[in-house]
Amino acid sequence: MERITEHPILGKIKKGREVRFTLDGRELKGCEGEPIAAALKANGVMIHRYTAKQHKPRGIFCAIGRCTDCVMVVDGKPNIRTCITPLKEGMKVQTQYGTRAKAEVKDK
Amino acid sequence: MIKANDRSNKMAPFVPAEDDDLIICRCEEVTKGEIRKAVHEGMYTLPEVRRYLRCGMGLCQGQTCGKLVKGIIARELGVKPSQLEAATGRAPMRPTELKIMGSEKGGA
Amino acid sequence: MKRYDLIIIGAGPAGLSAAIEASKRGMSVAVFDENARPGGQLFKQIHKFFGSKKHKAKIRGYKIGEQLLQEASDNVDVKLNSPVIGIYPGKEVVVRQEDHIFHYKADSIIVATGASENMVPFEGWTLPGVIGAGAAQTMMNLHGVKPGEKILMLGSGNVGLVVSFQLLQAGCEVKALVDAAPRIGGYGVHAAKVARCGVPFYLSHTITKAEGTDCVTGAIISQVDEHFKPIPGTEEHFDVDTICVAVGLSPMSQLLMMAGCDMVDDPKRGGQVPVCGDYGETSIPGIYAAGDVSGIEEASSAMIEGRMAGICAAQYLDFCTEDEKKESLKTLLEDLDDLRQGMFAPKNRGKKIEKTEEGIDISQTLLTKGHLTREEAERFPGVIHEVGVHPVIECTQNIPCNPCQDACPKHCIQVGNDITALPQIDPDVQCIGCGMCVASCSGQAIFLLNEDYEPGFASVTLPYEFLPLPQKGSKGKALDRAGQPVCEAEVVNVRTAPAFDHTALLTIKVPKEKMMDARFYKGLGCTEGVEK
Amino acid sequence: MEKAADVLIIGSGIIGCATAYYLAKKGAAVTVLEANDSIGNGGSSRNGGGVRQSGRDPRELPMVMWGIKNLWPYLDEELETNVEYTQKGNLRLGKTAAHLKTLQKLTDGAVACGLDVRMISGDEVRKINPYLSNEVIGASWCPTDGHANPLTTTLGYFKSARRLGVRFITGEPVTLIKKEKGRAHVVVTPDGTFEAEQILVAAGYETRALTEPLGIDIPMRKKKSECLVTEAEPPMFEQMLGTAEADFYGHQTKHGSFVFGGSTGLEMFGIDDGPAQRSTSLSAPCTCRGIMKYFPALSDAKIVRTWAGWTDASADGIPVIGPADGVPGLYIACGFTGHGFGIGPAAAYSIAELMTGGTPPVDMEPFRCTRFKAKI
Repeated sequence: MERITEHPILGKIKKGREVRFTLDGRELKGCEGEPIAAALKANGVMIHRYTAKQHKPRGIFCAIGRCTDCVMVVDGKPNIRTCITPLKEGMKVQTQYGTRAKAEVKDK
Repeated sequence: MIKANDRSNKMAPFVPAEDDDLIICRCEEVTKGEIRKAVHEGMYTLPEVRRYLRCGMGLCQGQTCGKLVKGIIARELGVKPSQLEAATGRAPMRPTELKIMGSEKGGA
Repeated sequence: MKRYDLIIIGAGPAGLSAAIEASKRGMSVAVFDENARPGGQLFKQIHKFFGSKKHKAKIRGYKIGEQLLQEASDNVDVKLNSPVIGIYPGKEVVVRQEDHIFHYKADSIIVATGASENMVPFEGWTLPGVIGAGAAQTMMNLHGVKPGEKILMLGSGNVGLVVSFQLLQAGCEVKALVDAAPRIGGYGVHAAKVARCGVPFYLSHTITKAEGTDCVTGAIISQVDEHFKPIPGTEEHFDVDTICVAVGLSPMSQLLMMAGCDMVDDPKRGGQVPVCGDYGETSIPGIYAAGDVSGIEEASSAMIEGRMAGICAAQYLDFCTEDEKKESLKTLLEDLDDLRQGMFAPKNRGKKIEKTEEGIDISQTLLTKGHLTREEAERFPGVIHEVGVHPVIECTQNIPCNPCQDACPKHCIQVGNDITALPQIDPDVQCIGCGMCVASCSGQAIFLLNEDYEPGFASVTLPYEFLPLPQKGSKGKALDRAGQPVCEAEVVNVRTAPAFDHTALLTIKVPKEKMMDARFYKGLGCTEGVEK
Repeated sequence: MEKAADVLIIGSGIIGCATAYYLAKKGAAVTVLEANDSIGNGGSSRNGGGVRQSGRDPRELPMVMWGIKNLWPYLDEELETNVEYTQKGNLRLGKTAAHLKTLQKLTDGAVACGLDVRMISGDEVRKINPYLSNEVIGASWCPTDGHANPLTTTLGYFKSARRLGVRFITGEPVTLIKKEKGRAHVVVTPDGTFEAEQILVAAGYETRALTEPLGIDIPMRKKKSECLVTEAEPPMFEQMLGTAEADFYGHQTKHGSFVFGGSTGLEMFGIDDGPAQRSTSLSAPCTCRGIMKYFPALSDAKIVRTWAGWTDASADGIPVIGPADGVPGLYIACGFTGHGFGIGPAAAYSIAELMTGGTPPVDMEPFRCTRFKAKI
């Protein structure tokens, strides 16, 4: 729904093949090689993490790997900048709470 | 650099402001009020405020908040932001995993 | 340890240009860039550039990027996904590549790391949905994902204006463009493109709150007083899911600081910059800075600065003679100087300019609402009335740009040697209505009027860069410069051509008395942009 | 321009700030002059944060032990600052028999001074810190050691001293100390002169150039030390760590980040880049490899910052603290040799006692500036 299929200047947007990945155990689809953040956005996901001190939600902010706001737990590793990390088939993406994934959230 | 260097200078007393709760450093969740208060406690330079409050010391290393913090300090001191020393540029410019940093190629 | 004559950090317009010049002169050059693709910000720039032919004017940014890459590909080693970790003593550059760090040494270094976006804090600014304007560009123009559906844009500089237009092109709704300044900061022509799509401009306004718990669900803006303080009681709510922040750029100069270059905080150049000579020479011999990292300007300037730094590095290491360097730099400096003229020149930053160089009063409506009024338009030299078809050029500020002059096969448009001059129309030359000028104008400020299209009717030909493209014969509304419907309109011609480069030419028929109002077209039952 | 004070302190590191604080508490009028634009910009804001007794020279043990017992636990309250003091012990790790021998020797010396420190086995080490690799075969364990945040500690002393009326002037490099009627009395800066009854030089290596013209030369040299810090990680362990080989030392901060320092072995031969204190390209990778040998679990932790600082390495490895013998009115505190942070509060407290005619809590004799003698 959020994807641009045809653009007046850029024409058809070239994307990688469709792959599946999970967010907190929920299966989602994205395009291979696009940033994880783009795939999440295309799936309508806004919240990437909750902060350590105030437990406030954060999402995409700079989209070029500088602000580090969009970090998540990816394949078990925390603080991964999702805006510059390419999506791969079968990736396990988890919302980050402070410095880690929520213990209760079980990934499939 | 500024010659607002006599730290015993009497500054107007700290007056709480409506927007003191605003987050300035997004990574370390440091507020505007905390920064203003630190200046009133004698922290007149960007390095001191950073060291005292950790603002700009998080994952992004102040890439987003550096200019904002400088502006707040300058306003409290009544000087121009350009008169204040900037934060030092330090390696690594992007967060780098220990195992990667420890794996040198082409080294001496 | 691998050694190069020259290491360039950043493969954007400045870095690639520097690499081209240096390698041309026989230097071994490596370019490191942290991104997955080269070109820096060029690949997000889908609008046509300003300037003159030598500045690659009227070519879209991403195509300039492709051209640069083409030019660089033969001799330059561009290493992508390679963030530079630091510059150490002895011109040592440490780079992360895949899962290792590599030590490189160079006899000269050009830092062309560009800029990062400024931010402004307000209540709720950490909510998901508040994003940088650059982030919006990255999402939609590189990754093909809409940053949001309903957007509030903060900032009326060129970035805010250009990105607003791009958001519209991507099919998003831009609900408002807000800036605390009393006047629009960017080019009037960029503002006018956005305004005629119906985006309201709120100057002297600031955002006071981003609403929402988990993500942005709305925004509140307030009018500000002369001290930029919100005036109570002036709050206005907008139903938006995304707030885009475009409040300027700062040089990304940390590497130069780390290298030990003398730095200065220069607000006119956007912040912390190296102390530099005319050609980017820093305080450390053999280390140069080029592009936004040495002062925020347009990409066109960055390309020239890059070339200059590349030539200087070549001469520094004796890959070319002092005379050759002087010769090349002279031309480049002139090219750069051309771009640094006009009312938006770096030297005029912050100045309030009331009249054009020609002595014409600048439109106040343009500066506050983003568009000219019909009456104001009439006083500019590009706006004329003639029998039959003729161009109307609503170019009212001195900006460095002249493609319209070259575009007309009949040479009926003149800008002259000073490329910031306002274009004039030669009334003695008969316009053939080819539309080349309309498509060539990077500001989309040229329209063709046929004042005698049919009895009682005139036709207006306008540039159109949205999907779906209206069909010939379809009917809708003509919109005025503020995006308000003025009359019924029928599309009587739709022209596309490779030479127009994705700018379609829409000719609409409107009642003659509305020909000086109708500047945009909206089909029935669909909004501008991508069909939802 | 003559500016008078009871005491002038040159240097605003932890020693300068803390001495100013303790002197002001006793009612002295104190002025602190700092050459840099920022307070505590030298080693005090660049060290690894160890507050440790084990591994130290027996001569300085009584002082640091007194500080850990009497000052550190109360600093948060005293300075109204979160200094993040954590007293959860220090593990000094060994991987070879030679390491264990080194550690045993240090331990024996410390035990003789009354410190609770003992040698433990590899398994015992991993009971205390389960993340350590099996390469570790033993360690010295001192449960009363710990770590703190050097940045907030130094600035906390500054803040509190300032609140008590101490005058701090930054960007004020001292060029000369002058005697008047046989006493050190006047301090000269490019901006003017300052007068005081007593002068304390606590300027790290730069102390040497200031006291030498008065006939006091402290044998020491500048040695670069480098550190790094990671992103915040979930809490893993609370101890301070070091190694027999000194290939790394560090701890996890309350914030979650890990601060580690290390040595390449080339420190004594680096280029003197003056006040720039630039990192070298070799240090961080070397420290990373050091860390990973002991903590494989940290290999994915991301480093966010590296930095360097000068230490003032004295000829015999312990500081000079006390009166400048033969120059009335002049006091010296320098040569802390890279381990001045943990001992800093106690050292400052002791100097403040000395300068106000009180009795320092420990014997100050080992720190006299006249102790350096030729070996034959």
